Amino acid sequence: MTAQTKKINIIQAINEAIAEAMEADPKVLVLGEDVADREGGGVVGVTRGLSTRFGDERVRSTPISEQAIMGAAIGAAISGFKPVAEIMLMNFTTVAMDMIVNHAAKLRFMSGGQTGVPLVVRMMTGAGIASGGQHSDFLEAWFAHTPGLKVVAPSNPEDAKGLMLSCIADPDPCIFVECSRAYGTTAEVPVDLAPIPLGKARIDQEGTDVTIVSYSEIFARAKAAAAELAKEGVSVELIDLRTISPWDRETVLASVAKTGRAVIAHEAVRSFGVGAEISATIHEELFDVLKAPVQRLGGPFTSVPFAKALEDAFVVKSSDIAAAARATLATG
Amino acid sequence: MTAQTKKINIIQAINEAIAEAMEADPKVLVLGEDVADREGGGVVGVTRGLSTRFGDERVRSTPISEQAIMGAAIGAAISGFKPVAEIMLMNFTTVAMDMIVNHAAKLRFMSGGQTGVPLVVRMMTGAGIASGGQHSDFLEAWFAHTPGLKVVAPSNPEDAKGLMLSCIADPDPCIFVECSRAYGTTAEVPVDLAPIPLGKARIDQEGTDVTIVSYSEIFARAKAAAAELAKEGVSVELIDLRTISPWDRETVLASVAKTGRAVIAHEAVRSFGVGAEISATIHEELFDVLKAPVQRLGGPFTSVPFAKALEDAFVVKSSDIAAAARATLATG
Amino acid sequence: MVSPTPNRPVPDAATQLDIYRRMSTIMQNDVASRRIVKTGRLVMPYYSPRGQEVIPSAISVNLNDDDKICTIYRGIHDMIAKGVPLRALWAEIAGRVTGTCKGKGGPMHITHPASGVMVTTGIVGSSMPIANGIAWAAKLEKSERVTIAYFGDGASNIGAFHESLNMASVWKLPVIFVCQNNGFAEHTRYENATSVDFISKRAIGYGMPGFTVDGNDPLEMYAAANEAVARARAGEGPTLLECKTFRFFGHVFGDDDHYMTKEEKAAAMEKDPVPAFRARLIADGHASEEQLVEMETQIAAEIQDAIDFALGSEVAGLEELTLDVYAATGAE
Amino acid sequence: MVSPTPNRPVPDAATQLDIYRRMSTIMQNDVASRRIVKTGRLVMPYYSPRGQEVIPSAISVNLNDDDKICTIYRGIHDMIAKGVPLRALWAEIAGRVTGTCKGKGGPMHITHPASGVMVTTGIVGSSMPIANGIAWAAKLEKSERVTIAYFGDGASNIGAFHESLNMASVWKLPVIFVCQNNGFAEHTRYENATSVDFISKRAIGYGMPGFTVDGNDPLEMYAAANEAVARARAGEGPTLLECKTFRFFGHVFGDDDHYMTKEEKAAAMEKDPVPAFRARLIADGHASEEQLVEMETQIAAEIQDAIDFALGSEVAGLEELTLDVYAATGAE
Ligand SMILES: Cc1ncc(C[n+]2csc(CCOP(=O)(O)OP(=O)(O)O)c2C)c(N)n1
Ligand SMILES: Cc1ncc(C[n+]2csc(CCOP(=O)(O)OP(=O)(O)O)c2C)c(N)n1
Ligand SMILES: [Mg+2]
Ligand SMILES: [Mg+2]
Repeated sequence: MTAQTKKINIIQAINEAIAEAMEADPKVLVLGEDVADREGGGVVGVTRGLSTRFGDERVRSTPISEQAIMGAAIGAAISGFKPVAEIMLMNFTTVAMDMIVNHAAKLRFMSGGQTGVPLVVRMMTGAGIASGGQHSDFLEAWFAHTPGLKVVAPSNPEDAKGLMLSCIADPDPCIFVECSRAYGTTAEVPVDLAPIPLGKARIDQEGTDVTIVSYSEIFARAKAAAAELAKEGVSVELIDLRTISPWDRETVLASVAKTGRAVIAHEAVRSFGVGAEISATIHEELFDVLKAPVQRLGGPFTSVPFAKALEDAFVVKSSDIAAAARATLATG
Repeated sequence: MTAQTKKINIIQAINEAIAEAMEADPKVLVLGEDVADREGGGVVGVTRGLSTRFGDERVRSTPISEQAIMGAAIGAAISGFKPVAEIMLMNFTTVAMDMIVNHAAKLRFMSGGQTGVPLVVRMMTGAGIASGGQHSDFLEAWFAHTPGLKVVAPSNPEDAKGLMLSCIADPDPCIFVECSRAYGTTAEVPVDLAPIPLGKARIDQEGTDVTIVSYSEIFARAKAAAAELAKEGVSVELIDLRTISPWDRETVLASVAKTGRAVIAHEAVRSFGVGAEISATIHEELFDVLKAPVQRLGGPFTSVPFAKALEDAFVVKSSDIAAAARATLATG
Repeated sequence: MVSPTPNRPVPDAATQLDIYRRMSTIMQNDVASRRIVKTGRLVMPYYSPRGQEVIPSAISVNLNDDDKICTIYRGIHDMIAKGVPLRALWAEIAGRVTGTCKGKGGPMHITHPASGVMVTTGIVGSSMPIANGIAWAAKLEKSERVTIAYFGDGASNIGAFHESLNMASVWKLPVIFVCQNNGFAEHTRYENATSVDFISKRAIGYGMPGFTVDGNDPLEMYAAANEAVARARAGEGPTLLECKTFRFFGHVFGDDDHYMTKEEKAAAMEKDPVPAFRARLIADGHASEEQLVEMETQIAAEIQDAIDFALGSEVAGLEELTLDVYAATGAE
Repeated sequence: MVSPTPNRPVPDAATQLDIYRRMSTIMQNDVASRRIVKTGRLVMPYYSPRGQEVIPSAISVNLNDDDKICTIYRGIHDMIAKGVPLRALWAEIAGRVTGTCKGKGGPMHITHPASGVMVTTGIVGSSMPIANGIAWAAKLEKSERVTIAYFGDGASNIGAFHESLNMASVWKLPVIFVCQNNGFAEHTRYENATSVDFISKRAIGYGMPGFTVDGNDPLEMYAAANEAVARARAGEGPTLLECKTFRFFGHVFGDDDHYMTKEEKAAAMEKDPVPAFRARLIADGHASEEQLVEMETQIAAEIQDAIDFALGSEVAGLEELTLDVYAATGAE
């Protein structure tokens, strides 16, 4: 009894999730720059069709005013709505950090539980589209360091849809990170996909020699590395973290307890990145079990450059991940 | 031949550093809300006397407009000035993150080295003064994760003065974090103190059993813990990191290579905090040398609460640090 | 500036008494607060609203229980006028578990949705974007609910003000932006930070009605508020009200007022709106001395009861530190 | 809106030709850029300035070499008009080491202090706060330098606009805020995001002169700019110029223009300012057809030379990836 599936990309997956949520719950709203159909349904079309289907009141294009966008979302959220706000690119969260960090994240706590803030902030990012230094940063570590927020970064259409469904249903503010390089990735996704729980990683492939942990588009590179390593006879346990905060310590630790070796890879700058928390935790929890130090991969300590060759060099490659795995296998 | 000293607190130390820099270099400027003497010379008086001494053009009180403050500082900096900007409290950087992260941090790189941004952003923070959730956060991990910025957090008057002198002289943007609880800390400081180099930690006390790394006001708590531990016969090597980015890997790693054990403590929320980077690095670099997992201490994953008992419980205590040291000594 | 229409609404005697009752409560509450802070029985930064009693009192008599407000650190008068129960208010200020927010928010973050206080923020300007969202929710629900965003003159210079007024106007939101212009932002005089003689003129830039009102005159305030509320309920969109007033006790209680002359302060305090309105009520035959004394005595008793209740209440247990971070408890 | 004084300055024939030369360069450069992007020989998001040639051309003839500008992603016309050498410009766009920024900034971040281009930003609104700082520097140096902040109509709705205009007015900075109002922000029509009929009206809220100018009319633009520059040089502070124009090729080149009607677009393009001014120059006897053809031919050759230079240049070596992060190289 196989579920019916449909081949969709990540753009369509997120679009479907929001549409299904809007259909099921009249409290779900969408707002952001150019999100309505009159303005094209989003710069890459993630929200296309929604305003036509659910009306211009529930799907609102906004002025270029990210503080006002987040404020409107927060105000609506504490009033019982479930807004899905778009901040076009992750770097633009920098003009709305007060709303996100001092308000969305804290209002439940500061009110002693009276005002929950059930909203989703969607944003795209990633190097590789020749946009240069101000449009490409992965800043998920900032949000993961912020109590009160949840942080999600899917790598494929099924997760994108299932996690978005969960984020919209979640009673707390969720940061939903979309990698522009991955938007076109297609896959067969069950038509009646259930929400995928937040905080649960996905073991993409079981293995015994080394655990590779990744998320967002870099996960595809980790998977390519795993394939490469398989040819060399290395059995990789491949984990897609999916949720960065709260991250799935149990799954990751159980895997590394088994393999004794770990590699973590993300696009964000390596220093003080998400990998640091995961690496530190693995070392702290599995001190006696680890066979070699955890290998952490991330962007070099620099801005994302424009020139193609430099931009490509900025992003962790599957060969880097494979090399790190080999390095850990060569020690201990 | 002992240098002449003067007993000053951290407020005075920073004030003296800025005054000396302004005296020596007419390009040094000060701006921020209420920083001029007409407005009281800063909410806690850090910039008191400067406008009277150096004039209202070089020391400017501003509207409540943090983006404009940082923009003015950046524009002046790329024009050859050296502004010392005050963002009153660290949480208020959230309304100016675009200027700090997308501009101050990146302009040198994005211009291919043409426009350096020699500025200092001062800010205070810290729990313990009953200000609640929006005035107390330590967010240094965000800035440390941002290539192009340097991040400094002194624990005592001498460091505060010497590091501020270096920050002002530095050709790149420096985030200077002041803990309000520590402002009143006094010490004898050499009258003609030389700048203290950025990126160099200070070994406050040599020891052989365990390394404790800390910074800002928590350093005092680490020191108290070391004193406590000394009574138990534990020899602590106590390191004040002083600069968080770039952090002094050499000094920390050399110390832990010697002691084989480490505890890291800061006020910021533990998860995805600065301690994660340091812990991960120590484990990665000293895998075979470490006798026990690194102990990381930081705030619980929550907002800073108002009620006194809860607020006190939020901040890492010297007893927590001592307990962590004992825990690491009990293993391995 | 433009002032309200000539045939403006006048409150009847009962409404005038209601305004006075709220004013007197605010004033007496302030006296008690200052006493209790001065004697050190409660520790908190106290932003006295003394002198600004008229504004929220004359506004609130135009509001229903289900109308909402967002206010700021200097907002206890706004809360009292809107009807937050004094017991819960005092208990919050005292950091007790019986407080509006279980003592976790504190004076700067009081929330009490039951009486319409949705957000109290410590970030200058941030009441406005969130108020928009609350107003948007009312509009979506086709309710006649009105939302008030309270803020100060200094806040009119921050970006959030601009984004909020623009969005509210474009979206025709039922929100009223109430600027309590007390002539100072911390220690900065209005004209040293603000580029326009009347903040209400900024309404022109948003195609929005804007008025400057004598914030010490209950009848003028009532009329302006009444019209703005009517406009909002009729779906005609937002209004900007600039209410001129004065804060008697500086920025934060303890302030030394060095930034103004003694004469200036004395002159402003001579216009104390509370005794003035009291006298006017008697002169106009709306109340007798006895009646007012009785009312005031009853208020005094209520305040004393609230204080006793607060100080007799328990503080929150340490488990509260990580509760309410997320709906499903705040686990790390 | 208010328009400039009646006895407004008129450019002499040489100046008019100079304006045209800049306009023609911008237009021809745009034709070449679109060709090269369309054929895929260069890969970048291209924000065509076609249709907006007049604005920076008529402004720049009023500027000296040491006057400064801050511009935005759609700013290549501003750069060309200000005198950035075409070779370095093209090389930057092509990501070559001979580019203004060694190819590291790219089209969205071109910096060329030698010709006064201090910042090109990809963040909406962020040219303004930094322009203030550059103007502040000029003021501190008692220089007569003027700074121009270019931005779009959409940017007039973001917080940075507000903070910048207010601070510039309070500080009487020699800065000119030039809003190139092309009627659209990405796909959002002016009136769907902006609450006032003329952006220049917002100047009222900052006690600043503000004018709406026909941005397609070189003589009107010249006069308005000339007066604003004179005001700035005389120490009389900032000006807001709203320059009405139209962008011929949508937001980013490739855009499908679905958000406007064909007729609307055709009507706007009929007002093409380049051929119109060309005809006028001839009609007014300021130039002959031959003269203009010769000029245009020479410009065409210069552009071709620049393209050849760029495409013949080397790309930066990978070591550049971490250079220029800090003055002393960017080490991790
Ligand atoms: C973004 C931000 N910047 C600075 C501050 C510090 N601060 C707190 S209150 C205040 C003055 C606000 O003045 P005004 O808006 O006039 O309100 P008032 O206190 O006079 O009621 C300042 C600068 C802050 N809380 N938030
Ligand atoms: C803070 C921020 N928000 C959103 C964007 C995405 N964005 C880039 S250009 C643009 C439209 C800007 O319109 P306008 O200011 O009118 O300038 P134009 O492109 O028409 O020249 C938007 C929304 C951005 N770059 N920065
Ligand atoms: Mg004020
Ligand atoms: Mg535009």
